[in-house]
Amino acid sequence: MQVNENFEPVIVAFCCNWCSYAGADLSGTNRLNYPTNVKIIRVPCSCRVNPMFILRAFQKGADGVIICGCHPGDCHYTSGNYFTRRRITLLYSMLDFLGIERDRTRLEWVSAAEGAKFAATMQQFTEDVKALGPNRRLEDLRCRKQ
Amino acid sequence: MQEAMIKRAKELLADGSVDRVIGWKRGEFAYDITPAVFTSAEELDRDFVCDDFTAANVSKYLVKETQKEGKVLAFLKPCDTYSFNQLVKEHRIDREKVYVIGIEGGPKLDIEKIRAKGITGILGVRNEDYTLKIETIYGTQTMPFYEAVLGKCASCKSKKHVVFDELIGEDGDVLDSNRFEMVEKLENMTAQERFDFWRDQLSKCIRCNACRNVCPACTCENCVFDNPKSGIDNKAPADSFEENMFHIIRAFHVAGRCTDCGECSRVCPQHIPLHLLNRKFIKDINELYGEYQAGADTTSRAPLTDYNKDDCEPSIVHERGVE
Amino acid sequence: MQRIGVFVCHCGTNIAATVDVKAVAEALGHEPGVVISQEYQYMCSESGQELVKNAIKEQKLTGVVICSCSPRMHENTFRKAAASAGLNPYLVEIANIREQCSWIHKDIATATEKAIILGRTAVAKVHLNTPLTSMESPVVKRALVIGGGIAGIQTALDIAEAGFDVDIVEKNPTIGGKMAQIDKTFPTLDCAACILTPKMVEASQNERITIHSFSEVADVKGFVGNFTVKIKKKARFVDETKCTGCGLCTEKCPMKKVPNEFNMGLDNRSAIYIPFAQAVPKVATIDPNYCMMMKSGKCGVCSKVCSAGAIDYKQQDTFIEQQYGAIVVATGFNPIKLDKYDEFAYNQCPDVVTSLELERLMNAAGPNGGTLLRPSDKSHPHTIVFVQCVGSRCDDEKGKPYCSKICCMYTAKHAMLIREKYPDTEVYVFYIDVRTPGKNFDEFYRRAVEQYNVHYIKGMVGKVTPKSDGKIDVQASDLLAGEQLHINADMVVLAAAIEPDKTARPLATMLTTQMDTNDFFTEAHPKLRPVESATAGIFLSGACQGPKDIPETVAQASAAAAKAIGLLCKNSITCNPCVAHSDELMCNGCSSCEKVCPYGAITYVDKEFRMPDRSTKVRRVASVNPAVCQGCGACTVACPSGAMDLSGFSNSQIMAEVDAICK
Amino acid sequence: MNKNLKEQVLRSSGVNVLKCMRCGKCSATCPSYDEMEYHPHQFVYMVEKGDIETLMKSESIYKCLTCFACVDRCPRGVEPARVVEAVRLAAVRQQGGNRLEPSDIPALLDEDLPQQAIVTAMRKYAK
Repeated sequence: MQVNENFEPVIVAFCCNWCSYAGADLSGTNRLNYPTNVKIIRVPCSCRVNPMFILRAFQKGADGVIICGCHPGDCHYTSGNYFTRRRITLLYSMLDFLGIERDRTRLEWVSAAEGAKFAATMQQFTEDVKALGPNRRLEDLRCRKQ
Repeated sequence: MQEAMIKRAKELLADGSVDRVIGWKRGEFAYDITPAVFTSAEELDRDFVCDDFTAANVSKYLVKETQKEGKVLAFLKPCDTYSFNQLVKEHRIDREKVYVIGIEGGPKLDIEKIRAKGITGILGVRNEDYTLKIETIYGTQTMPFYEAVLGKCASCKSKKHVVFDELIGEDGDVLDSNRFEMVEKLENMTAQERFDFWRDQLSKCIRCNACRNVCPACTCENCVFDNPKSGIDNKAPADSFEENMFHIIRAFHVAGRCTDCGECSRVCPQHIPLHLLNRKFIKDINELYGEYQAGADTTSRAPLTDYNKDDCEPSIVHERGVE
Repeated sequence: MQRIGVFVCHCGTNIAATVDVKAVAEALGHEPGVVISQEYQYMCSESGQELVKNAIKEQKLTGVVICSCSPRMHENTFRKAAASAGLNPYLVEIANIREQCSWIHKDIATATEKAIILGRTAVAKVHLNTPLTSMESPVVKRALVIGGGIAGIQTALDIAEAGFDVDIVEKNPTIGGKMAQIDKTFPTLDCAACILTPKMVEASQNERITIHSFSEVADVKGFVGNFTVKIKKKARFVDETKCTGCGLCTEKCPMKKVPNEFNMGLDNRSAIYIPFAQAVPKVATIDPNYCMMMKSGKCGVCSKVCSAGAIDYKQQDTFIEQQYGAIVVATGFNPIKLDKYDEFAYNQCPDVVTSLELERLMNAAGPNGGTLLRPSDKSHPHTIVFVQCVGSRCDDEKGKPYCSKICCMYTAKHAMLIREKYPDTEVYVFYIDVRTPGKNFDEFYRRAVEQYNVHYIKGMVGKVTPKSDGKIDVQASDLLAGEQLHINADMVVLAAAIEPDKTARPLATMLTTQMDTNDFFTEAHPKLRPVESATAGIFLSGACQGPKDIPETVAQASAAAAKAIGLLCKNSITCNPCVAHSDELMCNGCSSCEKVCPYGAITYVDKEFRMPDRSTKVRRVASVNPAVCQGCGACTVACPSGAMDLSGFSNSQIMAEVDAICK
Repeated sequence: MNKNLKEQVLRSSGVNVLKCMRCGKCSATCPSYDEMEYHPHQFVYMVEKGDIETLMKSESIYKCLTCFACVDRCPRGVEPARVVEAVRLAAVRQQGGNRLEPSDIPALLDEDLPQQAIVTAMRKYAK
């Protein structure tokens, strides 16, 4: 695959309102830089993230999807992230089975206090996706940007 | 066995224990068999059939049948009983309205495998001591029975009836099957090879929806692919939707609920091995969350509506994967 | 046709310095459905809000997008503004272009581009927003206070004062907590017991307060206004209702070799015990690990001497369940274990003690009756060395990264008290910094230096070595003099760091509240909501939220009480309308959603449907109780047919956001 | 202040001197304290200031036993001994900076001196 130096991946981050979105806000409050590629979608809980959303993002041309939630045991809704963990593990395993690059998907637990972790995670994830190059395996050609 | 089944069905219809019978009837050709509902002794005598081609899983039809008045007699093969149980668990079938007679299972035959031998103009098929005698318009031909067995029967997981009101014939055991062999083989390929394999297979999809329509786990009142509100509705084959969305979402929707009855691959006119997607989920669930067989009972929690505090993280996909 | 208004905030220069707000407003003005797109200095200001309100009225807006700070900050402000202009508050969406854009990016071009995408995403979502109306849910007029230290007692007293019933759950046999163990309090040097015990008595006598001592919270269900809490009353083997607290059993008990927790293990108690004279409730408790009757079945002395017949060796743990409208957490702190600090010889030498142990050694009710004696040989110490910051301000796994806050002051107090009582004793305090921000605090510290001649030395103790003559060699640096000192000491007192109680972590999980990495409870806002947790109806009192001294703890306890009272005063609270709902026509009744609902908000009903052929069909369908649902959305993903959806975060809304980002 | 030298010392020691909270526990714990002109906490502080040449000229860099007591006990994980070592390396790596020449060794030998000590000394004091 040709490596495009100027490739700027589109990264969709689903963040739960209580921990990870607050963590993202904290990294802003602390002025911790991470790449502009990351765009956050606020969801009440990581368990709101339907696998359909992830596939949809890839189909529409996202190059990486990351889901962030409260640490296991700290879910604002008690158990939401435990369900997330099972669903997403199975989905990621299936995507892997279908030959989709593993580094395009990620799940990370980020608490409201972990602004630094949020920034570092996004930095790393963006780099990983950048290294993979554009998502060609799951996108819908009709959605491709010119 | 067919005679015993017809006899018993007539008895139950006659004494009013059941109002309808669900089984199979012959179509235009001997191998062209379809599930059917019978309401009288005459219909049973005329059309009811149970032979080497009655592979269809009738449990899904009971969703609609039990919404009607009266009681239904259903003949269920061992694999069908799992689907039946799963539907009972999901409140899709009213157990009270069904009288289940467990019958012996396969192996059933795959007409495509017979045709693949170059045999055409088929009129009828007989199994004589595990050699198939195939009557054709060009005369009688033979082939070994096991070479014509359906894929789903070749990797049969269980000969045990998990639910029945009575049995005709013997009950069997859960088998030590080799059903994950192909999944493992794929897992051991490189990502590019897997991608190529699936692109090759899934791009054949013509979106006939047969897999969905036959699947006993796909009994939604309104399928997400037909529902404009779902945001992923799509009725006709379009670009990469089948490869990238349809089959993944369908497999995910039945994950933890699929009993591995194998109907999806049996009915696929394009011969896409769709059951491998379901088996991948089953294998992952067994390995990551403990052995689970959907439909084995009606009370246990499905793996995706359950959790353990020390479940593995999705990063396990990185850790255990090849390449 | 949608008529959407976009309002881009400069937030002074907070946004405008790195995002070209004019370009954002201009670009978003071209998005479909947008009829007005403006920017303004401070959108959250009165005049900024006025701008939004006027636009809603003049332009007949059907949706509003505010590009500003985090929705966690001002979502409510703008929702209220919209409501006052006649627009349903849930037709407002916030694009976070401050915390998630201008503050983290430096390049104006890329930050502006991102801000436009974030704004576009919000516009795409608001297209699909629907008006939502909040439900009301009743409030149970009773509060639970977890922890019976000074924080819990003060909170309970204040809530009871306001006329509400309060239950205190305390894991120890008596309330009182750490303050009961303290001798004197800074900076006034009044006796801790003299000011605490009246409050303990007041709590026990207040008819609105129920004290569950020797009890633990076992389970918490429900939500703000309506928590159901299961309390485990641990078996104390003494019938609380019969015991008069006469103490005869504790005198007669033959097993007297049990380390006394109240005196930090510096002396012993009996197997049946009352922790201290002023304990509340004044009821004996049998320690089954030491009681000979419980261990071998031979003894029964306490049972024989108890005239009230209160002893019950067969007593079992019992559980009670109670509804509460509000919960206040006051689980407090403990000094850390010093096992990992070999250099201070805490485990080798009995004369190296922690500050809390020193409190007991100096207390009149302590092991020495108030005379300060060395634990090893009961001799009078002539040289005492205090070491500050033991385990505090550490960047390693041995200690805690934070300042424990109270040590500087209590050490000054100890030093002063010792010099006052025993003028022949030399007192050295090794400090890194002396931190005394507080009313009359620095004056207090200066008195220790100037009036009492305590030797404050800037530097740290490197090694404590017990010597064969019973003395202790303290090797330390004096950074100002530039020398390494050796002090021949009689006692060493370590100011051990404090940490949250170990029960706090599992409790936080039960309460679904957040904690920081040090296991302190996280407040809803570090500045503006310091006594509330992020979980509605859960309040924080005292050191469970961070290191605090007594006045601060009491202040926070009363603040938490005020917040709890504010909640209990309401007859009902407005529920979050962003809850799940099921489309009956699509629901299969499969029960998947019910299994993942943490609140039991989903039930099933058999419903009759008219079919296209005019026949009717009865089907089992899910029904969500909107007052119970908290809107997590777990059910929406569990639902195979997509019948379950979440208002405010619907499938189509989230997918529209995905599309807008990927466009 | 010599910026290059400071950077060299910081890099070769791998120590973040800014983590120091100036408690002096390193110097309190140091067994060579009285032998040293500059003490462990001063090393950290002076490296932070960039005053490294002074340290390089001082005998103190050869008095550190590299016992790592300061490393073990530093509450902030600063690792002063590594700073001392880095300054010493900067010194011995200069031209003619070797503290010990192989020709010095015979004079230093005595019967009780373990072989390993000689090897260690060579490693520590010469490039």
